[in-house]
Amino acid sequence: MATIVAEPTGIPVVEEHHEMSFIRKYIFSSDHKVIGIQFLFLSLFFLLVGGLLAMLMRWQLAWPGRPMPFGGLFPETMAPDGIMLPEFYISLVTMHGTFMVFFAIMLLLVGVYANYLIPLQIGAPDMAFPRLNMLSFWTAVPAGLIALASFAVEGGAAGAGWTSYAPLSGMPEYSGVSMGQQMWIVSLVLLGLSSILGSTNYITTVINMRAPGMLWTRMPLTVWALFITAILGLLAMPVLSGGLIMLLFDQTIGTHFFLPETGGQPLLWQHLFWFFGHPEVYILILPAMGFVSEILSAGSRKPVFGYKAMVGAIVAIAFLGFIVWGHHMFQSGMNPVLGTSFMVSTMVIAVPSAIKTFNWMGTMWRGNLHFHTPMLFAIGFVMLFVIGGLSGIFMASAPFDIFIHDTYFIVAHIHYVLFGGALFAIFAAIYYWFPKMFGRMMNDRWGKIHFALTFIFFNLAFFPMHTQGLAGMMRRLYDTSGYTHTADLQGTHLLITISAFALFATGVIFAINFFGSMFRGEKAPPNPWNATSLEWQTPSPPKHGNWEQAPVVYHGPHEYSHPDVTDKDWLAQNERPDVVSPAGH
Amino acid sequence: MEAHAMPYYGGRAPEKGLAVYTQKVGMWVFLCSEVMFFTGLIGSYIILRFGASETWPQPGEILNIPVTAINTFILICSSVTMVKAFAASEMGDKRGTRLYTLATAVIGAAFLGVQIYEYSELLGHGFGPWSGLYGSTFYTMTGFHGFHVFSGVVCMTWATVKAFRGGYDNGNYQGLEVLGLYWHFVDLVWIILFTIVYLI
Amino acid sequence: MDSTEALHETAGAGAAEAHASDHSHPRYLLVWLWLALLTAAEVAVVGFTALPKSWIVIALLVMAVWKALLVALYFMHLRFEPLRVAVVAASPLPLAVLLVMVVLQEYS
Amino acid sequence: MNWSLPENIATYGGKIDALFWVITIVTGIAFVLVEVGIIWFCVKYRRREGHRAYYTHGSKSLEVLWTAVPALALVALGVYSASVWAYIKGRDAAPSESLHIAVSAKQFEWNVTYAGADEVLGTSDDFSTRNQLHFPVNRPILVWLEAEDVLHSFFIPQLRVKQDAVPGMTIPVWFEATKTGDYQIGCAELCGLGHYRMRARVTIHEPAAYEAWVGEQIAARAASGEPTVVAASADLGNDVGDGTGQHAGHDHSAGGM
Ligand code: HEA
Ligand code: HEA
Ligand code: CUA
Ligand SMILES: [Cu+2]
Repeated sequence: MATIVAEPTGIPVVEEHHEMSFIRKYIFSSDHKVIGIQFLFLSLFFLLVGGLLAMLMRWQLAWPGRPMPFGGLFPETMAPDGIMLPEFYISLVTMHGTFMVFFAIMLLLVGVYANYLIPLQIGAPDMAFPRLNMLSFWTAVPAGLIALASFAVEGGAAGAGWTSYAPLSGMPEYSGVSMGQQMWIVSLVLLGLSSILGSTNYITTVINMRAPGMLWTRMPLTVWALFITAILGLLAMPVLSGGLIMLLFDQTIGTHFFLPETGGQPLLWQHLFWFFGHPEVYILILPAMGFVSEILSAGSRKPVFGYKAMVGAIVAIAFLGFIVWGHHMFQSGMNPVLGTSFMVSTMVIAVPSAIKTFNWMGTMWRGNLHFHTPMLFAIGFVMLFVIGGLSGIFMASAPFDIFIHDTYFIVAHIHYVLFGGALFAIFAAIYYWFPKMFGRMMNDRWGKIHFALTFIFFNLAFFPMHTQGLAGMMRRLYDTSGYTHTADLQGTHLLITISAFALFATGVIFAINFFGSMFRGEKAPPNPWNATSLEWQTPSPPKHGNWEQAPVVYHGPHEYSHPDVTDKDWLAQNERPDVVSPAGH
Repeated sequence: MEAHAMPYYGGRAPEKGLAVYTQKVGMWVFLCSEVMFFTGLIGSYIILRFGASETWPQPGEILNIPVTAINTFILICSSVTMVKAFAASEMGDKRGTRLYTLATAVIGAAFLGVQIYEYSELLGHGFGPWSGLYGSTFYTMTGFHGFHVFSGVVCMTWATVKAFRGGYDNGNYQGLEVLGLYWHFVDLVWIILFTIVYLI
Repeated sequence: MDSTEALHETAGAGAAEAHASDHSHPRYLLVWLWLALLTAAEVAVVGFTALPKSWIVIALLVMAVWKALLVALYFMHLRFEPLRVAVVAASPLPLAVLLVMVVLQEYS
Repeated sequence: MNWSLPENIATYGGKIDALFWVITIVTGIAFVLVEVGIIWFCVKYRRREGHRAYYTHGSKSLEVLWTAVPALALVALGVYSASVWAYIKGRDAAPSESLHIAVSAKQFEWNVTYAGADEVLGTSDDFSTRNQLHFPVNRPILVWLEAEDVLHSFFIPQLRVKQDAVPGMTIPVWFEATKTGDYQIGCAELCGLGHYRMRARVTIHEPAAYEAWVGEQIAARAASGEPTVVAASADLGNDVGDGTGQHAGHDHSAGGM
């Protein structure tokens, strides 16, 4: 290849659009960037809610039966005299899982970044169906509000775990919760609808709206990950919706799908739930893996190691993700022969994750590592996801799962993959794309402090849960001190709780940095990280319609340190390999 | 209808994708998710029925096969008028477009009418969703299918109005084609339901 | 709305669209006839034959799939679309079969 | 802090614990490799002025290597686990000379039915206890597990046994203790607000002591003319109920789904 002279194309000359009303522009907007930012605020709010619920749980676990600070604010039905009731604890666990999985992490990964990044990274002016996109956001809002409101109704919020196993979830007589359980279902049906509409949009957009030259093999790994994630959502979500509707009917109109009295099958609910649920946990990690690949590559100033293998691994994880759901049911009374086959497929699914892990290391190898905040969080992601993934191997082994199923070992796994994994990648992504979204940089020093403290307190809070699990401590226990084999673990609980409070405090640091930078941050250049993908070749923030003149793509997505480019260490995807003729205006 | 087509790209076509227009891709993608939704419901029916096969009622014992057979025929007819409406629009036959869209909406509504009649008869005989697994699965599956037909009828009514205002004239057939995909899919689901719920 | 206009339009060049059918639509009425006949045959098999149950079930399933294919291939034009569209359309079916077949193993 | 598994008193516990150590070693190697590698790279390749990263898109041979090695390790782990799984939870895994006991879980208690002197469940000399499980050491025990209302899970950590109890199903679970003593059954599946306190006492007797205990129970029952229900001692916080805990004939298969 001849020497490449950089000639950026596609930075639009901005023409002022006629004024839109505030409502059309920021509330009922159909611009994918606005919708992405709306999702960002919504999901951070639910992250905060989920975090607050976790703090209440941790209080009870460390000091069972001791009145909570501000406990007087709670009504008699939750915490008389500030002392938490068992039923309230169960609602907290359930809603903590629900908010975190469905409303915080899923919306952060997919709602925010699929909306914001897909059109920008493939060079499209907007989504394929902008108004459908708006509808998708405005279905997610009431879904979240209904879930939140369920704390206020009689009987309290749902109390059957985020997995809502029947018959406990199907019969108010058993759980003491009726309205709350129904609101939980309605909320998730709405969220499922929102997610299906969104997925339809993302898939169509990626298939049909890529800019000229944006071949499948030139898509940034983020787009690949979001595309495959959308397929998972599209095919898994409706199965949950179907199951939820049957569960709702069991509660309300007297059907008996999951209630054994007249031949219903409790295990059917578990099969339906996990047929959705396992792909769901990959929905919660694949986009994170995409962000991390991209940020690691930019931070290391190197192309992603083994791009094709990375794409193949994403596809393989998605495909295998549909055939492993039974590993959540090893001890459920499922046919043990099925247990064997699910165990083997679960083992196999770790292989593509191994490919990804080693390719990330390959990307860092012989790089020129810039430790800015997004890079730190991305490296943190790899270090912590691996721990969570490896603990998954213990559970994947069905005979050992006999012992650790439904113990804190699982809780440790959940948080290593979802917090250490997904949430770390989300922090990386927020720091990385914040300048594009808001036109200002986030404070890097406070970002690094946030990273360091989060990394430390995260491990202090969740690593000890492995040992609690190995000691046999069960999950979803209001008070763990009553069992002889775990009675001496109260000290560990204390350590965890204090670290969890500190962890929440690091969230506050982040929040201050986030809002502070939005108004006071340093003005961001179009491409602060010297990155290659298309979104960086527009102003920060990009204007309505994204491009004045459509970008044309000439290169792969992560071309850093190309030997033929000598004046800088990156090559934007839309830089022409020569300057024979300037792109026509 | 041709959203964000060529002009935007200043003459250079975007990457080819599925080689059909965007709305059609979107509808097919959406239908994939509908397939999984009905898989959840129909699959549960199959699974529950296998577990209780001795107690399952014989075909025709509770449900009225002749009435439903006629209703099936009605739905098939609506699919024909739907596809005719699309064909008319594509060939520029304005009168045909209008007539066939109207017919589709009306026939679809007729299907719903028969289904409501069927439900009221069954409920009158004390067979409701609370009547064991058979009742639970029957009402849930046919109810959600009916809900899909209902949504279709609403859209078709809107499409009829649009057709009479000339919205599908001059080669502007995509809207009807995409709506048709949905309509035929709902018909297709009914074909499966009719067989496994009523006949087997 | 008047017929001359309609005739005129028929000759018009909407055909420049990349639509494979090139205005030669399949014979929808023939498909309709088949669907009607198959439905009648289904009812007949259940109501008026004394075949063993398993035969009836097989016959019914064959006819249902047949009808479904007619709708998908002709009314939904899958026969005339690029192969990739058909691949997208068929993609959830393996998952659907998998879910049902696996859960049915609970009874074995 | 307690860093490892609790005491093991099950005959097959050794197999499970061995599996634990094997997985710990395999994943431990992967863990060290990755974490040390990352930290080392962070130090070695940190940004240096004027330095340029090495331009590469990957390496076929390396990628094949790090796909194949984990794949082999994982498949081996899968095959190894499968044999242990079949031994413990397989459909006909329970040894034929097992002592049969029926356990029925309900919110929030464990009802246990013993076969009595004839060692056959479903006969007239059956008797029940509440929130206490007695059985002899060194003899395989086959528990027929049921639930009356919602899901529960039968968990005895030291016996390395855990099995969900599902309403509508009767699920066989077997184990064999190698040691006498007092332990606890915990409920490991969320079953409502009392989930955290749904526990029962496990007493593992010498065979002779078990016989004696059974004899006492039968005698007590004969004296009162009623099916005997023995409640756990008050420290479990449960009052004495009236459940008869009679379990009709157990067909020896997991019914339902
Ligand atoms: C983002 C979410 C996420 C991700 C990515 C994963 C990933 C994995 N999970 Fe996890 N899982 C959850 C979220 C997730 N999980 C949640 C929320 C639950 C609990 C649900 C509930 O009950 O509430 C759960 C529960 C759960 C169970 C059920 C446990 C039980 O209830 O008894 C099992 C069992 O097999 C399991 C296994 C795995 C495996 C094998 C992986 C694998 O994909 C991991 C693969 C990764 C690696 C292995 C690391 C990298 C690889 C290498 C460094 C190569 C070398 C490795 C070897 C040679 C071993 N998970
Ligand atoms: C992504 C998922 C996620 C995340 C991030 C967390 C975060 C935390 N979780 Fe969560 N947890 C789950 C998912 C998650 N959890 C799930 C699925 C379950 C299973 C539920 C079930 O069993 O049904 C579970 C269960 C669970 C348990 C087990 C309860 C039991 O079984 O009895 C415990 C116990 O300690 C716990 C604790 C915590 C703590 C202390 C945090 C802390 O990390 C929280 C720290 C606080 C924050 C992360 C918030 C900081 C953010 C801000 C301050 C917002 C900034 C806002 C703006 C800028 C606007 N969790
Ligand atoms: Cu019973 Cu938990
Ligand atoms: Cu899983």
